[in-house]
Amino acid sequence: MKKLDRKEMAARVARDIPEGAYVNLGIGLPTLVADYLPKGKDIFLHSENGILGMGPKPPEGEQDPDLVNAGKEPVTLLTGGAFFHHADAFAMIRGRHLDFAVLGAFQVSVAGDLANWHTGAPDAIPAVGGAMDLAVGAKNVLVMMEHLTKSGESKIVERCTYPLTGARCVNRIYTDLAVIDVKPDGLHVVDMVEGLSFDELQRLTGVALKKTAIAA
Amino acid sequence: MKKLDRKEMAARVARDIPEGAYVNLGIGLPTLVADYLPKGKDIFLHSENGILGMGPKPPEGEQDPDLVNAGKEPVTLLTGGAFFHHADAFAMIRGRHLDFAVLGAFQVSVAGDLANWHTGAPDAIPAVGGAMDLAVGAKNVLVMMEHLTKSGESKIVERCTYPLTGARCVNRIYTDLAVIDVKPDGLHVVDMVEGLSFDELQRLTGVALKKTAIAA
Amino acid sequence: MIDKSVASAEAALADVPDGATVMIAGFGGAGQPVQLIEALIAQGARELTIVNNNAGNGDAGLAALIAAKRVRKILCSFPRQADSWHFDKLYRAGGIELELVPQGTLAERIRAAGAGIGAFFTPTAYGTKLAEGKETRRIGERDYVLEYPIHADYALVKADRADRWGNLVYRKSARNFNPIMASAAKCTVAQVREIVPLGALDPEVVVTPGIFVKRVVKIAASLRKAA
Amino acid sequence: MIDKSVASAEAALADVPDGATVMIAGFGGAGQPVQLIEALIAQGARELTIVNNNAGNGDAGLAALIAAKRVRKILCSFPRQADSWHFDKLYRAGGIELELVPQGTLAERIRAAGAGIGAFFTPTAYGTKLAEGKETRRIGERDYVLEYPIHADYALVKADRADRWGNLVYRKSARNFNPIMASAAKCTVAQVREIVPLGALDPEVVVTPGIFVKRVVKIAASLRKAA
Repeated sequence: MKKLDRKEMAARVARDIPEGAYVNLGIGLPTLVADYLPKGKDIFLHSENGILGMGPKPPEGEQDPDLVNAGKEPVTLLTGGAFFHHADAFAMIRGRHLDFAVLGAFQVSVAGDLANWHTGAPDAIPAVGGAMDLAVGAKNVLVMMEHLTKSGESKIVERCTYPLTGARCVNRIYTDLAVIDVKPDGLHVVDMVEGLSFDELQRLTGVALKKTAIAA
Repeated sequence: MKKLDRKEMAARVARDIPEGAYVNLGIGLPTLVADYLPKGKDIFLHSENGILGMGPKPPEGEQDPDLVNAGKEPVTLLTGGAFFHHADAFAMIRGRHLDFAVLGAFQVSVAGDLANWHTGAPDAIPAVGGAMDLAVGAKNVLVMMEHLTKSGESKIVERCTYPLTGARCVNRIYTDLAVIDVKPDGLHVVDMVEGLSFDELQRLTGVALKKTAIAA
Repeated sequence: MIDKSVASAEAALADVPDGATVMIAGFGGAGQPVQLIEALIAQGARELTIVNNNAGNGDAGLAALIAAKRVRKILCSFPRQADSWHFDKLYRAGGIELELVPQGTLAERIRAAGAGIGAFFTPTAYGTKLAEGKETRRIGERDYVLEYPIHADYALVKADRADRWGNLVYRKSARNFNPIMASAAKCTVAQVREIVPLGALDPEVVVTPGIFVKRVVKIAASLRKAA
Repeated sequence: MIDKSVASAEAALADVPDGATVMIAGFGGAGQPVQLIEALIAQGARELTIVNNNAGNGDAGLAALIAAKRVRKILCSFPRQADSWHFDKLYRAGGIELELVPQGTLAERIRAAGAGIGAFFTPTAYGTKLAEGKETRRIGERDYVLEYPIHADYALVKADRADRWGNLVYRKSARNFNPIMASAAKCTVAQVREIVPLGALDPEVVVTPGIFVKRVVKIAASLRKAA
């Protein structure tokens, strides 16, 4: 079994984004997805700070301090993009106009609860940003995360032990081991990395998985 | 006693609008006020359909069907004006950004209740437009109306018999006979037309007036 | 390549079903999608719920849709006008339902639908007949009425220019209800004077970003003049 | 003649009293009114409530205001950053109150203040710690949390250009919180790169109409570079 690295995970998510989709890529790992979206297809990246049609990083020396993404990194605007203010940017999110939000996570529950903003540590200073808005707003919430914590525990859990970002909001989970759909009747494995058996994935995950959705 | 005509009433209202004011002039009689605002002073006219800095009627032949006021009549835009959408136009109203709304009325009560949208007749088709928004939203609601109905009854009343546009919202009443402030302790006459005595105004009005505010 | 342009107003509205809620933008003639309304009349859908500031003028456009008895219910702020005779007649005969909404509340309810707001408290209409039966609340020193969003299946809007991604810009006070209605419908159809190449619209100036627009129809100059 | 321009950032903020609620726009460096923040630091008002997306970065600007213990409370969505050490230290010591608000709810609460909305139901944060103790309601098929507007005494915004009536246009993603904060304060002060003659701003393109702006300060190019 060969785990996907971060780039391979990003490429795997990118494969599922169809042309014409309006997409918000969360800060961190999800941002990588942009690099693997098919060139020449119109996919519209949205940023919470008022950008639709966000383009790639500018070349060194061409950064514009007035043109940054939600992670405050320099970006560009595609031909055909548009700027708007923060309330309008979140109206797009909350009003269910985004087809996909791709978010990182600490934990996802079998019910699709998402925990990605707070470890729950008593001394941690909380910060939420736009995560809660994206979790409830996007038509499809895709989570990208490593399957296991550093200590080997499954991040897919029966119930989240970390504080929730949103309840019953995750539609699909992309990990370094598998792609899993969250449905009302449970977790359906869509595909797995080469060399990984369903039984092994089930053993590592800890919560019940279904294999009916795996392509033959 | 000489009653003010409609133009004189409009000129009287215009005298009270200071430079720098943001003002919405209601459909009908209040629209006339625009003609009497001092030239050369910056007064900002707002229109519900998304205009700030509205200018006078265009000359014949220069009307633009895309540039109309809330009464759907052709207008112009002053240099320095701006366009915006309907929700933003009413955000300005409801959010208390307008200094003055000048509205027509069927009746105003001693408490400042305004009735100007519906006669209450059972067969009337109701229509409200932006009147209720202006009544609650503007910092100062100025009413312009004839003092008496055609049958000689006072339009300033103890309690409105017509359906309300807004409760306790009127600040000042301009009629063809007098200017009257609506205050928590009652109605204060500010000025009267030449040749009209306070006692005669009191007799015509029917509800208690105070004369302490009349300039010597 | 995404190209939201559609060949004709008829094609753009072919799938409107009976019973649909349709927003029609414009304020008087300004920003009114005349050719889309005509296409909706030709299309034949019945039992429509219409959202517009008015209830039709004269004999054309929305008035003709009403006269053809295709409208079950209308939400508007100002139905009664000198030339709203088709609505007046049908309303008095009990043939059309009216939900009268103050203009600012109408705009805000439409905006709320587009923005995913479940309900909001507005001071407008508190203490009046139009708040009767509605939930009210004192917040701070003002009294408010609870109002709900107005969602639509279709929004018919008129813009000046569009590009193939559906970005729209308007002209002067023809903007009015167009941008908010565009945001509040599942399927927004825009009629435009001109479809310009991608990049011809300044990104600072786009009023309705393409995310809100499904279909764009260019109306030929000859048709525009005829209307 | 109305001319909202003011000679300096210091003059524009001279009347900020202790205890004021001050919105500071910007998202990172983009659209951040740096010179106004510096003037606020110099001005000396204490016990401020600050509304910003973050809680200061590095040692300058909002971070310096916090370090000087001039901020009693901050409302923001993302206080914790790699370089938010002044806030972090003061917060852990109990020296500053934090109201953490999801970013979209923060934006909508600011917009609601400007738009005269008394409260609104948003789906964001339902079922999370940030909704604890708040009123909730199921409307249709979604669950919502009731949120209230955030009003301010002052808003410090940064625009690209202004005219003497206070009309503002922004540049690219530097727009962000600026237009909504401008609408939500009793006194909005805008720092701008340039003050242009009346009429130089296209009326279709004005993002913040002058009705929302009380004072405009042009920041000299030399100062802008130094910041």
